[in-house]
Amino acid sequence: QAVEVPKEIRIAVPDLSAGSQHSGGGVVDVLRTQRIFEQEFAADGITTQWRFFKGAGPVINEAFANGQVDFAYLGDLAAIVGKANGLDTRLLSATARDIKSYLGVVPGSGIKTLADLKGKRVAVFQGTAHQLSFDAALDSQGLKERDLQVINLDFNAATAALAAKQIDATWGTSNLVALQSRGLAELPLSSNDLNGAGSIQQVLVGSGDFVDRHPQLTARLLKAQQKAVQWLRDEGNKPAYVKLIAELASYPSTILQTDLENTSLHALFAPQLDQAFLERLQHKVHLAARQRLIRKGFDVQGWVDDRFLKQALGQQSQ
Amino acid sequence: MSEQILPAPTLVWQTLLELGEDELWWHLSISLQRLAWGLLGGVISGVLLGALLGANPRAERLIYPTFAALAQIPTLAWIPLFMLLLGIGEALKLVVLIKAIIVPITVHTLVGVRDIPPRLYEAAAVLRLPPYLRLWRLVIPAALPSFMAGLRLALATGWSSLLAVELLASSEGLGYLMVWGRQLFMLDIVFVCILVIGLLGVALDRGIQFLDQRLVFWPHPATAEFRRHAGGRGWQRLQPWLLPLGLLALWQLSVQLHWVDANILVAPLDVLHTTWLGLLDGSLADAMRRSLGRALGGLLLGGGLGLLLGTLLGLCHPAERLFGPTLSALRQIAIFAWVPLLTAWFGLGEGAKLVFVSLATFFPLLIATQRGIAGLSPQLGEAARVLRLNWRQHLLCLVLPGAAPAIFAGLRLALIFAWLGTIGAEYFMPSDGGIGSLMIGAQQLFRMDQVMAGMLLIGLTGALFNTLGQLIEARATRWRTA
Amino acid sequence: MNSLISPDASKPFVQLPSIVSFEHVSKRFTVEGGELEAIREFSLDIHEGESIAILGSSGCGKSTLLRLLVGLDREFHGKIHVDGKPIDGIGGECGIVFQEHRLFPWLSVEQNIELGLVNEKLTQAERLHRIDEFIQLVGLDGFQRAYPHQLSGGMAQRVAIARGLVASPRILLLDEPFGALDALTRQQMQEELLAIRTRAGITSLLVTHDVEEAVLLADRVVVMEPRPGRIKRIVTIDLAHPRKRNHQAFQRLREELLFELTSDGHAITHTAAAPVADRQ
Amino acid sequence: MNSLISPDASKPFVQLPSIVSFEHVSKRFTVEGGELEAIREFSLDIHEGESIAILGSSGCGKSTLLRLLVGLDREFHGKIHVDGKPIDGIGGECGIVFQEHRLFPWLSVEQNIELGLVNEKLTQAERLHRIDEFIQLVGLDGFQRAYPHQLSGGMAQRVAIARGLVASPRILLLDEPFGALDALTRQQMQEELLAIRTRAGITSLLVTHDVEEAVLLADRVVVMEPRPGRIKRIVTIDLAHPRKRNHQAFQRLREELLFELTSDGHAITHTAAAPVADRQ
Ligand SMILES: Nc1ncnc2c1ncn2[C@@H]1O[C@H](COP(=O)(O)OP(=O)(O)OP(=O)(O)O)[C@@H](O)[C@H]1O
Ligand SMILES: Nc1ncnc2c1ncn2[C@@H]1O[C@H](COP(=O)(O)OP(=O)(O)OP(=O)(O)O)[C@@H](O)[C@H]1O
Ligand SMILES: [Mg+2]
Ligand SMILES: [Mg+2]
Repeated sequence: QAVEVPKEIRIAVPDLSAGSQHSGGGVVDVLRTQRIFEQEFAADGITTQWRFFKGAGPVINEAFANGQVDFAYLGDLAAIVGKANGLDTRLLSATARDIKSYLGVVPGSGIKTLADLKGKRVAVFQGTAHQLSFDAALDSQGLKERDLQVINLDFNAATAALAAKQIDATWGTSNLVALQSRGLAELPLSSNDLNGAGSIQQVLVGSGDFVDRHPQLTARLLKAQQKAVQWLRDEGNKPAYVKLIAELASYPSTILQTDLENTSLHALFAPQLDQAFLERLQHKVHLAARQRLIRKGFDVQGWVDDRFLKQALGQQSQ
Repeated sequence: MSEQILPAPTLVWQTLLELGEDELWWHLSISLQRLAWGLLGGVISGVLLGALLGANPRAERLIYPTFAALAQIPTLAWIPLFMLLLGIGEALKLVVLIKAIIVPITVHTLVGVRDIPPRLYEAAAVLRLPPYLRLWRLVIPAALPSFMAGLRLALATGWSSLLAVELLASSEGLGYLMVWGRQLFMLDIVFVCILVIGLLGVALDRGIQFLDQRLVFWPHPATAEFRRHAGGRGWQRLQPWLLPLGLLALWQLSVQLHWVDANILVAPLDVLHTTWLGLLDGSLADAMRRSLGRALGGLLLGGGLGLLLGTLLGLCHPAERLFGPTLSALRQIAIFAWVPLLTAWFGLGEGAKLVFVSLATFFPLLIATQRGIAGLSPQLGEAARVLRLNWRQHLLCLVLPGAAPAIFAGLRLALIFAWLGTIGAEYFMPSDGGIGSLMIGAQQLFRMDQVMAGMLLIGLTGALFNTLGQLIEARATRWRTA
Repeated sequence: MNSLISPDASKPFVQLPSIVSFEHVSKRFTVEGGELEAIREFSLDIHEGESIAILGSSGCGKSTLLRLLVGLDREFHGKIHVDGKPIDGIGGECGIVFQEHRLFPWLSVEQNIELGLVNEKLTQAERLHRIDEFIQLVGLDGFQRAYPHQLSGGMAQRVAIARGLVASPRILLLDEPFGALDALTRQQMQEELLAIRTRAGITSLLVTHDVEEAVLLADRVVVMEPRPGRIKRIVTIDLAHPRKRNHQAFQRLREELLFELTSDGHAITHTAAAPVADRQ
Repeated sequence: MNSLISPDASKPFVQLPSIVSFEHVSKRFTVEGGELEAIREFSLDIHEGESIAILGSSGCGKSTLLRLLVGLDREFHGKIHVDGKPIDGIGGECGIVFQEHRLFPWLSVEQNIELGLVNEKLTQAERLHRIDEFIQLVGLDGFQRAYPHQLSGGMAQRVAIARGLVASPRILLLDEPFGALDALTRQQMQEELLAIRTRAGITSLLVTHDVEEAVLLADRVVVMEPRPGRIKRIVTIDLAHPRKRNHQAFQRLREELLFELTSDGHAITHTAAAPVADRQ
């Protein structure tokens, strides 16, 4: 192929860090600290650019549209929204599945189940993955947003509102654990208790342009990624992983420990785009369309481009 | 450019029609209502505060530095405290709006009242006008032009803050619709909002301008003297510290007496401790350095351009007719709505952030400069013409010194906006360290001590900037205090 | 020359209480970092109903003096008493017409004059009548609703005069009120001033550069010397009203004053001899 | 009375080319919604080197006339030519001293005067020397670095005069330049003006309220009548310089002019008879 080699590979990651360093959690942090991509492409003179975005979803999609990134590690809704709005992205790999979401409630409120939320004030950041996952959670219990008093607050405002006891509950991820550990919230329920309903999936998407032009590079990228995945899926590395994230994201390590307590890292970081994973995604697409988060749904199968992943996994098993 | 980022006009039009059929007007009416209340509250309180500070040098020394410092602290950091005090209902939204609107109004009213020609002031004193007449016949007409400039900015600030406000426990309003559209990557919706806000903004802005022209029909007298030393003398220099110390005492007291949840309002000593730690390990200092760089760079770029363009528009009427409406439309567009375009044009690095901050500082200086030039004394203008000064001399001997008081009012605002813009840029664009990122991160974990350490540093720097600005002002307009 | 009397000398006014008294008043300004002594040791008693004119070269501190008396500037040495009480802020006794007109640019002629009446208790009809009367008096009929920037220099000054006179203050301070007026208008104004003053028993302090005007209107003329501004001489004018300009005593007093003004100590010296010598 | 000559009458100047000519100039303002005719059919030829004085009551359009000539106001009827060319914007020929001082408040006395020199090609040393010379001339030595608000009214006016004179413009317009000056300073200024004018051959147009000043300085005196402002009479002063104020011809001309000014048509009429009748 006569296409010239790019100078750099630009990878976008939502920044989860609460401190001065960046952290994308999961495979990203391992890839970065072990400099796996950097080493992989060093020989070709290709540099790896990690781009961290706060308030990730919209910005990363915009960056895709502007041709400013080639790959992105994204939560499900952001990826779906991008695709649904006509971005030419390819679903390359799963990077984390069934990430837990929590229900945080004001201590002593007595709320134990989603059904208890009826008529209560619940903060959700609308138009984000959290809304979608909350809807999925409610859906699994036969509830609707209308049954409660949903209040639109961004994460930080929701945290503040919870601390100020201005709301009864909120739906979110591991940052709620931080509140719990400081006695500001109780977490009576997580998506695990709902059989995974309301959990969040994470994927790697690539820009169609890059993937088409540089299939070899893409393949090498996915293959390299496997190194990190393997390290991650090794349960023995759990303490090391917790330590790594705690350091990068400036999270107290207890939070992460609590968060990962009963979770198998092997399952959590399975990269396969298997049927179950795709069904989860497809369900979210439907839900998003129903909630009018996207204008119309689409078929996830048409989005998947698992050639490279299969190649990487196949080589590995050989 | 990609059609998702810059949707085709036809698509925007179509979306407008679609939205126009149902929810758009509803959102609009709610936003307008909020804006109206916010403007009402903000303008009234801003005028009162500005008039107090402008009329009373001691009040200015006592209060203004603290006011400027507090205004510089982004709303986001205030929210927990506000929520605790105000709940999450409309009161919270109103206060956040008022906090934004009060700033330009206060600054411009302050300057307007302060710069009442002393000769007229003396005439009013000698005529022993009773207070209401002094207000009605002297202060209001004299401060009106400056106030109007503040109002025009306040309108724009109001629209921008609607965005922040409508993220707070609201699922309606144009601001909500806009953020929602961006979240879901439907930038056509964002553009529809921009269109509606822009058009309405221009209409309101032109309305204000019309009012301005109708109300201010007299030629402005040359402002000459100004019998006041901004910084004060002797022990008066210490006065600015009184209010912060008082607030500090109140803070400590409310923590000690458990008036406020210690999780939300951390004790001053703890904050100091956290600040100290942060400075020691370099994380705070480094973040501060980065943010400061952005703020100053943006101020220089945006403020400089604002000054330049303001001078051009002020001096050249055809230019004003040509660009004026467009600029006032652009001004209304919430600065956050620019983010997708800015990142598209200027990349994901420091460049876009710099432009973002510049945008925030551009309009205060533009409007202030324009106002200052419009307020030049026509008598002196004639003198300059008769002396046949060339354009350079005209600029240096008439325009700039004459407009200096107004320009410095713009600078005061720009200083505040530079900080707010920096924090905004760090929030909305790829994070690359900075005090804003730091605070947002801390808030993620609800580490209010860190958040407040950030507030403290921002406030202190703000106060420092402000002092610096006043020093420069005092030097540059030395003739007024000589 | 019995009309030249030292400051403490007597006249009918001696029996009346002194309404204004300056005692060793000194005033300094800071200019260019240096000190400028604008007034030095100015002492003067003014009796109720008396009319004082102040003559002196440009920059000798006349306006400053009026500002001190009216209470606009409190930083001076010495004592100023009004009605026996040290001045304390801007009292209600003094009305002043400034050297510049100081009209409010956003108020019409009528409204500007009305401001002079704010502290009078009048019905609306009386108020309108008074305003109208003074507009006639300064010859600005037809310009009631004009704004200051639409007036000529002299017209603006006349509005300022009307504003100062309309309330008939007990003490009236006039700082070169007729400077920008033509000879005829000026004479009419002078006559009106005289009439108002005697009618209302007003004490007045008039700064002027016109020696004739001083002799025409004043009971005593204070001649000041510049740098530092101080009293050079006080001349009593004991002519009965109406005074005739071509009267001999009038002319003599006028020349005396001119001589006082020009005799010596003047800042600009290079052509100082001419004016008095020329007239026989 | 051979000195009273109709506008087109002849004098030595007739041979010289006319440098300024007004032809049927009329000017209207809008005041209070109505029209105000400030100037009606003003026609006058001014010859190179000639010195014109304009006398007229307050509000009769004198300042307006100067504004038209200098090119500050282009909306009028009729024609104004300078050097045979219709005026077109602000030309370099005219220098003007306004009725109010119009000093730049942010510039010191020195800097304000320097502005008068911006269009002169001078070395820095010459410039400084010139400025210094004029500061001496107006008697403001020691106030070089003072700002306008630190000056007294008369001092500010003198700075304005210095600014207007410093560049020796070909045509000099003076709008009551000496109004706020005391008699002595005024005379000195008049003499300086006379000296500069003859030295540099300047054509001048002087608005004044002082009849004596007009007779002292002018070759012709234009007496104007108010409402609408128009020429009432043009009086030629054919006295040789230096003119003596107590000279008989001087006095006669002065009284003639006073008579012209007060005889009739004046806006304020209720006491119009007095001044001239009083002097025998
Ligand atoms: N800008 C203006 N708008 C409306 N009317 C004006 C304006 N300027 C001057 N006038 C009117 O024109 C007339 C002439 O004014 P001008 O200033 O020429 O008088 P003047 O002869 O200079 O009087 P003075 O001796 O008092 O200065 C006045 O009646 C004044 O009201
Ligand atoms: N605010 C000030 N700051 C510094 N100096 C001042 C100030 N006001 C007046 N002076 C100085 O005080 C002196 C007297 O000024 P003042 O205005 O009293 O003079 P005046 O007698 O009224 O003169 P004129 O007849 O020219 O109006 C002047 O030398 C002037 O420079
Ligand atoms: Mg004075
Ligand atoms: Mg005039």
